[in-house]
Amino acid sequence: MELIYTPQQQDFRMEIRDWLREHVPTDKLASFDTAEGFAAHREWEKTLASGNWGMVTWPEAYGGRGCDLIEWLIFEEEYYRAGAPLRVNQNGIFLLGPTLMEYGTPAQKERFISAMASGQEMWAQGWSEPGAGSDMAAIRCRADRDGDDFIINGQKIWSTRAVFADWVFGLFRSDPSSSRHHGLSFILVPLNAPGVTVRPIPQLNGLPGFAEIFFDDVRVSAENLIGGEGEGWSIAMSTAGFERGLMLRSPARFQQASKKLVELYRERRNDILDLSIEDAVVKCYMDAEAYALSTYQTASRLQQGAKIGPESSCNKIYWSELDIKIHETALSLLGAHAEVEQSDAPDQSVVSAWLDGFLFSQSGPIYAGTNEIQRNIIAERLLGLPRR
Amino acid sequence: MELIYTPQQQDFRMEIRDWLREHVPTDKLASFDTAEGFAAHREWEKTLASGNWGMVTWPEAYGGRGCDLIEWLIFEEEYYRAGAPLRVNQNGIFLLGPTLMEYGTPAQKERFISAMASGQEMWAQGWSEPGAGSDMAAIRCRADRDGDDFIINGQKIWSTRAVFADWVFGLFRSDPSSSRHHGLSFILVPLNAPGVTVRPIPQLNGLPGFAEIFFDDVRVSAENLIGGEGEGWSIAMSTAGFERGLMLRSPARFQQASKKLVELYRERRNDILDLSIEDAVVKCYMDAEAYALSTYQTASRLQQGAKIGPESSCNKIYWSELDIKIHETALSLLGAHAEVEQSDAPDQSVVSAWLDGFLFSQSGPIYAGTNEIQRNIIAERLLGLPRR
Amino acid sequence: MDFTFNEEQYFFQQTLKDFLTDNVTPASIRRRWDSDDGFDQDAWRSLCELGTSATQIPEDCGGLGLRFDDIIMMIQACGQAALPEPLVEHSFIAAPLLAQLHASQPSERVADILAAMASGEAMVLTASMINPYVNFAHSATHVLLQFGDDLHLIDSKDCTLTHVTSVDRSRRLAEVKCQPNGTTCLTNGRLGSELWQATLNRGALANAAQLLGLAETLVQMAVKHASDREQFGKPVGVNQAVKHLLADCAVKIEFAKPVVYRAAYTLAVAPNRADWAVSHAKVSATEAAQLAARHCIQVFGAMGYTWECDVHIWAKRVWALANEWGDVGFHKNRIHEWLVQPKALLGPEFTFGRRNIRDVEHID
Amino acid sequence: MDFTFNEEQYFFQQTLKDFLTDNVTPASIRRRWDSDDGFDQDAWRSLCELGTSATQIPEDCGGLGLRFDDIIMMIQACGQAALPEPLVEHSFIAAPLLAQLHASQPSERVADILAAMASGEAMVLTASMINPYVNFAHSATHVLLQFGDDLHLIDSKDCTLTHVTSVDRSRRLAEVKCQPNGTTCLTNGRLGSELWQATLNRGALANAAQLLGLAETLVQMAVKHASDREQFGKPVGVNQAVKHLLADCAVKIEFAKPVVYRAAYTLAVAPNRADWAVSHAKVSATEAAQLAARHCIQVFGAMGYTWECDVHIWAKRVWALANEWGDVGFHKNRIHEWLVQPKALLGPEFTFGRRNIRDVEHID
Repeated sequence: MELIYTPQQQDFRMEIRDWLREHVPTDKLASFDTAEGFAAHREWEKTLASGNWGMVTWPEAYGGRGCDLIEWLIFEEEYYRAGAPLRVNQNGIFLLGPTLMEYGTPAQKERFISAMASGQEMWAQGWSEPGAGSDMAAIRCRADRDGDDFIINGQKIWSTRAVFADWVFGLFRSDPSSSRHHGLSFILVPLNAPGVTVRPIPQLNGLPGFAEIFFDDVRVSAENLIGGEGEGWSIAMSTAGFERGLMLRSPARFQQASKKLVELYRERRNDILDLSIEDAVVKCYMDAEAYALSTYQTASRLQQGAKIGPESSCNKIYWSELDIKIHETALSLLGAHAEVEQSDAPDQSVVSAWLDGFLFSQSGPIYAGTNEIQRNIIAERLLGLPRR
Repeated sequence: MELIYTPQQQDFRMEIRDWLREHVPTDKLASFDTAEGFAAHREWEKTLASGNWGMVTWPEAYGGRGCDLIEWLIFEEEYYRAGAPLRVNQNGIFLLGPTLMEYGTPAQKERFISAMASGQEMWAQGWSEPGAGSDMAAIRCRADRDGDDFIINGQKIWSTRAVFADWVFGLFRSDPSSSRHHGLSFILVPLNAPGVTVRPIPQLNGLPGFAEIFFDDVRVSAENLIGGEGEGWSIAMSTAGFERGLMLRSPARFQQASKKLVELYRERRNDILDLSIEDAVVKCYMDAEAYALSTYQTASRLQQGAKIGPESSCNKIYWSELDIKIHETALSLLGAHAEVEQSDAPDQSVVSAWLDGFLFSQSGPIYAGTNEIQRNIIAERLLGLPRR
Repeated sequence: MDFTFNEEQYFFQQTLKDFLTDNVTPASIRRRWDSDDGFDQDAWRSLCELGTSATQIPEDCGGLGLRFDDIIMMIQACGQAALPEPLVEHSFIAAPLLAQLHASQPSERVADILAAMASGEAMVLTASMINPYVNFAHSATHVLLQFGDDLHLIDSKDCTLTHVTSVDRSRRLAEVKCQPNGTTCLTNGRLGSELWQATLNRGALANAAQLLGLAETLVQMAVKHASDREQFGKPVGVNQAVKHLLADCAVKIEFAKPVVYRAAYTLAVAPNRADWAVSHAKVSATEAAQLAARHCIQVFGAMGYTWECDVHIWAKRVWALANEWGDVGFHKNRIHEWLVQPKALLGPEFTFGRRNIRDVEHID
Repeated sequence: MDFTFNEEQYFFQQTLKDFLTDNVTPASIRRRWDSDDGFDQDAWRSLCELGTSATQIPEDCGGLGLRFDDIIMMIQACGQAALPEPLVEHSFIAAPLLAQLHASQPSERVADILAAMASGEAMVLTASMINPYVNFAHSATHVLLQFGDDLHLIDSKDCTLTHVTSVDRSRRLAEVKCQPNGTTCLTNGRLGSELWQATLNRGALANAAQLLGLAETLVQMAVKHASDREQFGKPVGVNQAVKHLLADCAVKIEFAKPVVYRAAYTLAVAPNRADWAVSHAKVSATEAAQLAARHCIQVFGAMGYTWECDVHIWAKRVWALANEWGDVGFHKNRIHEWLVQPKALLGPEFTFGRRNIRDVEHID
């Protein structure tokens, strides 16, 4: 155990810090759930890529820097410290990217990873279907083999970023006689293909953060099949592991939010506040730090060859509840002003950011497997309680 | 709605207050889970009965005063205000008493209720069996009909007060071919009958608050059968309704405890305390009062002819969690002294009382149907969610 | 001692509830969101015709002269329906403020405005210093303005409004600026102070009752969804985790109700001694409603996070009303201040206050 | 940057764990409860022979000279087993206090007592002003007494003990009174103050690590019970409610672990800058253990409430250790005081402190 960065790691931090200081846009970009904001965030991805900061853990050949996980954490810390824009391509870089790295052919890696890292192609995910939310194996969307192509028919829902993205990845039933998690294939589909219709679904804040995608005889090349036909389930599970696991919500995000919460608290602590507010502020700061420490521990273990296990379900519960707690506490501090989404007041951007963050935090315990499902997983796989 | 006591109710309050002032023992009695304490509490029951205060809601013919539920609440308020001893015969007066009142024959009422109200006979309850805790219908203890008698064989467990009590009431399987909640009978058994063995079970504080009871060819008269043979389940459910419902934990108990908590807090609030303590103290006081208000509301409704429904499950959860919260908060206020059970310190009796109350509070979410089971009942019967 | 409502009180509630069920649907609320002023004139007119605006107005001014505990369940019904129009603000906050003034210091001017409020001719809202914004100020004919202890009645055309956007699209908030002067002043000093104190309590309790109603509807919606929606071949509501999420809400709601009703009674019979009861109600109802919003969204899953699903109509109202007329911190602090006073009368015998107990030794 | 333990550290833990599993069973703990002094001499001797008492003692005094992060998992193992003997107090609190003194101000007297501690010949306990009682003072040969900033080494036969009964029968508490004087004083002033500050932190962290271990065993016991015990024809553990009770404990434990380990590292490398890390550890581990105690009793049902069931051996230890070496309030307040300082270095880049960051502009 040595909880100190090496000189190389410290140099690396300073390199990012300097680069971000020069490149992070001074004005906050519009939400990437608007057309304008999406375009601005796409530009930002390209800027990041121009400095080879698109995805630092990837090999240099794919536009990365071959960093290890500790360096990735340092990158994230500096990224949030700098207030840099959210990553519009997180479906690509955090979910599909690692999947391709593990299961993609050299040609697929060449084709897709570079375009992802360079900010050229933005990705949506296509897991859920109407009637199959938490029950991901109940997939009915079909991909029928036709020579070197698949013909896709059906519907996906809750597809994040699909409104403005270029591609979607997801699971499709390639064996029509199969059921549940058998006979599924992991396929990449361009959203501009003939037969694809995207219907935006506005979320709590009114912006179309996800969409329904309708596939009507959509023809895609079998070159877009990841792994073998019918192997989609296990590949998707590994992707979902990434999602729940280390990379989806880097601790720096919550540390930065809890730092801002402490600052807000310092400003307002002489007002009449909820009697529980001191406790809540302390708890939020502690918990954000605990999440960071836990991630460093996991990263250290993985660097020594360990694998992520069911403890990743603990992560999902922890950060999603922490995120709600941080934002609830901030709204308590804002009192009667907390409900205001827009106004001409000088500090409105602070209020709006907390309110929007609060709305977004509501989705945390739901997506990427509800927290109820995570608790089942923890009880059964981590603790060993009987399934039924 | 008129939330003010009538002059008669105010007179009644003053009458109790005066009587209790004269009669409540100045020294705290030893725990009724000791032989000495049980005897002292039995004496106290007799003293209460001598003033016709044994169970004020019962008809005068049975030693009561024919009071309504509001008067009962007033009685309880004064009782806890006076710091009078806990009711050692609560199984009798709060559970069996109302059951006999509804299902007993005139002879049974005559025989048992008066002896109960007069403090002559103390009661234990016999619901659970080994292997049938929350699953009360899995009863195997047999009562085989033999002419005018039943022959009882089997075992009961978690029988509160059974170590020193005179009688036990419970459910027995009178139809050997029956299963689950069919074929059960509600029978009263004297604990001094030949063939009865009582094995004390010490609880968290080391005292035998409950017991196992072994029945080995115990012969009891069929006169001790309450209701019809095989009707035990529905009678017991009604008794359990009383238990969960209005009378088991009168609000005054928690109001008195939360008052003491506020006093402890006032003494210690200049110390370094948990940041959440102010909030917890306020919450405990509010919740105890809310429980009182809810009980007055229910009592008013019942006086107008309504019946207790599944909302009694809400009560059970509410008071048991409140009780834990009150005592946890008190222990927080006591800090490093909280763990001391005995010492020669002058304020030790205060510490001991909080500690013992804390230990006892641990049982609240478990007995009379665990809080998990109560939540199922609320979800299914009060809210109407599907059973399976 | 009787803690039940009478038939008449239930009848008032049911009449309003029936009207709201038929007329204020999620679809009609969304139509208001898309309109400029967010206000449905027809609904407002019907609500006034129903007599709701007259309930708190004295009989000699053309009203029904009901007590606050008579109408508390009507406010709850407004919450259940998530009614956008400021009926609560007009009928149950502004009207009793003027009625209380009229009782202490009768005047023709106040009698006239009360009569106009009863008929719906005037729409009066309250600008208390505890709230930074007034909801639907642009639809009002008059504003009752707090200025220190002063109470001013100001024609709305003399007000300057600065609009802000609430997270709850049903609410149309504005900062209200105007020039109070001698002619606009209705009263001041000790009476003014008392009136505003009672108004803060009525406002807080009115929000508490609405929050209770909002919570009830949220749980109902979640129960219906969990009974209908299937996952893994069964309704999601068979899962114990889902059951317990909603059972926890039910417990909070059940125990917030009597607290809200007790506060309504206290406001009716002893408006100057209602602080504790009202703050208790606001805290309990807010916590119940916030839990219901959270758990209801959770039960709905991804759908609960969408604009299309009606859950957020209720959830956002919860988040907004929680902080109006004093947030939870304000109200908890009032209770805390009282509890730490050595002269506070605590204990089981004081549930309904000292006037019920003859031999109180301490005087507060 | 490496947040893992090495093989040697795992080996130390495993060795102790194996010994405790074989020798400190619930039955043997109950035998101690029934004995006068509550102390198992054989177990103590074996633990010393195992080298546990020597781990924190400098090599030049016959010890192993290990760091606090080397032995933190051994303390956790003591918690897992609910070990009654004061191994933690002797080996991991008193010994490093003297070792730290010896490093700053070497003396033969301290070297001798350290050597005697390593061999188990002496048993030394700490009487810090933050704790009202000393556990197992009657079994000690010496007591390290805090008197202001002074550090005194006092022969136990010069101490007067007033015994009190703990809720946890494994603990044998006494108030310790004695007359410190010039000859008993080992050091004072600034060094004394630093030593006691570091000792408070070691004590708090040692309790945190034990609480973590206690929590782990409680959850294991509950899992086993829920898997074995049948109700309604199925193991009770198939119920989602039971699963989620225990899953919530697991989450708390998983996230308390790295916090405890980080604090151990900080105490090892920068004992004077460890307040924040230690307080964080004490709060997190206490909350995890208290939840585990509550939920474990709940899962056991009525059995969990009995003296016969072993759950309370662990649960009562949790309730006792929670308040020793500073209760949750003390530690939360330390964190709060730090957070409100404008110069506190907050934010993601400061997880491991400022010495890791080159361009810190503020100085604390």
